[in-house]
Amino acid sequence: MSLPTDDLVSPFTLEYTYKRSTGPVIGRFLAGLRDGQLLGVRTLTGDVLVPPTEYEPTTGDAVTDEFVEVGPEGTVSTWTWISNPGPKDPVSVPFAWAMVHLDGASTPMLHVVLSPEASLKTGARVRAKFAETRVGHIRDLAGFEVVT
Amino acid sequence: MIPTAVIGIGQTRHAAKRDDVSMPGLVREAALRALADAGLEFKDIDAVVMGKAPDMFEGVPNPELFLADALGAAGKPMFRVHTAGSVGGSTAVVAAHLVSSGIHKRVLCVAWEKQSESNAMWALSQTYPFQPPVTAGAGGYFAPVIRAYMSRTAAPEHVGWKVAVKDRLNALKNPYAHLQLPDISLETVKASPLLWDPIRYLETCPSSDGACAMVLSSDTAGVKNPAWVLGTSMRTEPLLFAGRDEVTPMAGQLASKDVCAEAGITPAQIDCAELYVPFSWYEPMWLENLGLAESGWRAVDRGDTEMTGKLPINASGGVLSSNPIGASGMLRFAEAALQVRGAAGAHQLDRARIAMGHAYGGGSQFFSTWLVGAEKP
Amino acid sequence: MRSISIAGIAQLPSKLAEHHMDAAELVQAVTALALADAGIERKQIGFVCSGSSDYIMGQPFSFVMALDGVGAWPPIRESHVEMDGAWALYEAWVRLQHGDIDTALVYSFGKSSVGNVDDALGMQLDPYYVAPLGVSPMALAALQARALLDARFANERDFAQAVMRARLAGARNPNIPTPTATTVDALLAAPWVASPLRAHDAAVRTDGAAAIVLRAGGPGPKITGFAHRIEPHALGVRDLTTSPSARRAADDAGASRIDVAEIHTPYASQETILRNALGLNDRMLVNPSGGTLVAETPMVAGLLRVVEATRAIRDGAHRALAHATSGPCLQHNLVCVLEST
Amino acid sequence: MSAPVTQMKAPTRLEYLVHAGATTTTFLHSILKGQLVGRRCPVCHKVYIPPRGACPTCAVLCTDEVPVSNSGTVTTFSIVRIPFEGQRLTPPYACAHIVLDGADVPLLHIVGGCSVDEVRVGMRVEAVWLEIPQPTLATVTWFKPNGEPDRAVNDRGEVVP
Repeated sequence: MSLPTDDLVSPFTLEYTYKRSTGPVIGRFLAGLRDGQLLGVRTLTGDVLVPPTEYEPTTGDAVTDEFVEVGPEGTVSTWTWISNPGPKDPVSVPFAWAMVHLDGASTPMLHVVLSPEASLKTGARVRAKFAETRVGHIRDLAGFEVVT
Repeated sequence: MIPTAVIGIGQTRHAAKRDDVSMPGLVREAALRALADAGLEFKDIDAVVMGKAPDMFEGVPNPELFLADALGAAGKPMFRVHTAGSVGGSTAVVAAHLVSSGIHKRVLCVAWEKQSESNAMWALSQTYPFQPPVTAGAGGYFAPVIRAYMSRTAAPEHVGWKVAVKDRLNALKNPYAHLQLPDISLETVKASPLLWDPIRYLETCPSSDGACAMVLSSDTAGVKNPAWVLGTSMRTEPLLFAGRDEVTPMAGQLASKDVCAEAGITPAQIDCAELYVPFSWYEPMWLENLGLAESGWRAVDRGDTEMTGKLPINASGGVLSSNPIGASGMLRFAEAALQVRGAAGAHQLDRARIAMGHAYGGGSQFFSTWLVGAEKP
Repeated sequence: MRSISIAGIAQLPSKLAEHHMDAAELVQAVTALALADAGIERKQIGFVCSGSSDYIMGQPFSFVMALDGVGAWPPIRESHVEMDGAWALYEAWVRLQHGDIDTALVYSFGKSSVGNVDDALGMQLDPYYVAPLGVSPMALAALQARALLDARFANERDFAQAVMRARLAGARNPNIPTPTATTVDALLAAPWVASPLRAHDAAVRTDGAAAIVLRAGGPGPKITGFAHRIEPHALGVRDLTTSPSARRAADDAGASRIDVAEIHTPYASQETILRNALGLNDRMLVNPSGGTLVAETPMVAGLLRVVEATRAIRDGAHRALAHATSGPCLQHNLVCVLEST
Repeated sequence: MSAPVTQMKAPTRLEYLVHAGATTTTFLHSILKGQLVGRRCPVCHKVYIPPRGACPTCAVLCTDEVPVSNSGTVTTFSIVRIPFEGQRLTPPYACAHIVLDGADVPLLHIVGGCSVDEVRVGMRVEAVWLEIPQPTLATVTWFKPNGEPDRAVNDRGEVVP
């Protein structure tokens, strides 16, 4: 048996644009974002889930059909600073990921914070910043900015 | 082993594009129907088992993680099975074992596919570097095997057309079925274009969005008509090897032998079956492979497999009428259970005391089967 | 429950890159070693179950070609989970409870060198609200780590010490790439990548394979408890500083009086959470192999913890715990408890 | 209320760097030299082409290299008449199982150089090579009829010797 000294190597790209149907609840939230509005959904026990799902994540129970406007301000419950953004990151300058507890919501949501590192701390108050072009996508919310 | 029964069954309406629901919405549609059928809620379920075919169909790896919440699985054991096209059946088998082993009392199993999120042919025809190029597509893989069956048994070509017509007429009695083709006939099948010679367009399955769910339990108190699991099997052989008989793979034969041995019956005692038939010719082929007929094509030709025949096959309309790939196997298992429960609605058969559910996948190499019965074993 | 023993174990050395062997060759090699360790012939095996991931290998149906390494002829009783091999072991253990089969072969394989594991794992996240943001698993772990700091359950020195312990133990493990020697202060001097986490807080990703042979009755470490639980995927409804699913799995598996634990920690910060949830303390030996911080092969890491726990028992421990995790921020946790016989 | 949102696009892109591995690399190097080289299983003695790292029925490494012929026999086939996403050829074309002389498993490949209606079970064909070989099985562009008399094929798809 002759063993080659070097294996052949080839790049392989797995690339596709999936088309996701959103259903009534996700679709409603994304339409809200497009229209500059942050929506939660009320659960049977009275909580407000943000972002909303068709079910209560801890039990699988259905939620009510009551949508509640939340924010646009909220509180950072935890965060991380990304000093060297990579190609998959949503912004190319240093930024933070944070869980933001919007006013009126019972649960925090994940998004980016576009403010200097020094202004970030757990408990910081932030305000939603919407993207200029909006199409009905989670990135219609550009992120949050620290309110001073 | 603890006697285990199907006590709840649910499925979605199957369609080429279920663009009215999200992926969580799709699996919940089936799961909530299964729970309602069982008279249960998520809180009554001890564990959830999920099956689906390749994650590349929807572009979400390990989807049990994000779908746990939608299925009330938080705080519970959640399991993901993937055995190619047989996965829907395998998922039900794993769920049955979780109950029959005594580990859990009530298990929810769910299988699904939302093919409209992408394109199955794209996902299946990705050519990995250094591998021989995929040149034939899904039907192109199976068409040569069908040709080999036809030449081996001298089966006339109208046998395939008959299966295509029968399953589509059966589907008209199934409100969940994707294809509803009231005008189908031998003539229209014959006149439909050849895709992969000898397979004609109307002899192939559609591509569907859909889900199926079942509740399996050892606790049948208050359940009017449980479908008892009499035997299960999962059998595998390699994809390609010297001397392999792809027309009647030994793994398929053993999958039938296994369940009959476990149930203590002969294939002749099976009243009806839901077989995984994505191309019409696979009905006669599987009939022989599973030991359900001496000559598969003659059984079809005599009308034995029609709803009024002596061994009705795919009264639901089968994979030829609905094919959400990952769910297709579980649909076979669930439809078999519906028959023995007497709960199949307009496609209910007259006598259905013992039914077989069957699924296969890969290059006819992964098989899963079960037998369900109306009587407690 | 039927008593099930670990009859044989094997791993291939975890390497930064294994380019020469394809999946079938990895599987052939590792299963042959496990069978030899058990003294069981291939044809005697009653059930086979495996774990792998198409997205890790970059190939749909990657487990189908790998099956060539098993010798599935005459046809075998077989199943596969698109999960870490630890869950394949669980399915095999469930299957053996039936009594008709007495032996099972379980294997898993993975190659992190083929693609970008973080990119693939990032696609696991909620496909509507989270994955489209492009967040990496490390950033999510960092959110969890920050929550730990804020709750004063840990500090950054704890993270560095976890890395140090892993490297010191890993230096004695011949089956992994030799870890770089360092000091806690040197680790703390490194820059944050996703604050408060540093590059070295993430597991070193490797290629490899592992296999286990199970047998009903017989000699070898006995599985006395086996359980797993999942948590909500939605991070917003979880308390990230604890792991109720790991705790529940440990309770269900009867994880008490443990001498040695092999735990799966994708990030150094998660060791604190798992030690608490699994009831581990300083009297116990944790990760004598070095653990996943020094070598983590995707889809193999969890099964390999059971292999390592078995080694610990063979080396004299009485009761050992093996743990596997999956999903963002320790969403899904599995615990297997072994006891010497 | 403004227009509802019912759909979102989710572009995905993952990059991989695939190594052929030792077994396939050896095979592709032989193609560069214009030769098809399979491997024999030391247990069942079957010859596999393309070579497999492990014999699928015996689970042992196949180490013996065995050159196989450029000619073979069609054991079964299909005519692809449907266009589909990711396809490389324009339908109709014949996709066949071809057992090369000296090998024991069929190779899935294209039969060209004749009308699709001429393709039949038992037909003798030979490999048509690109002028400048590439390290890929696609260097054999297709198989064309070689004019030899048909061979008998049994109903297991094996060429009767």
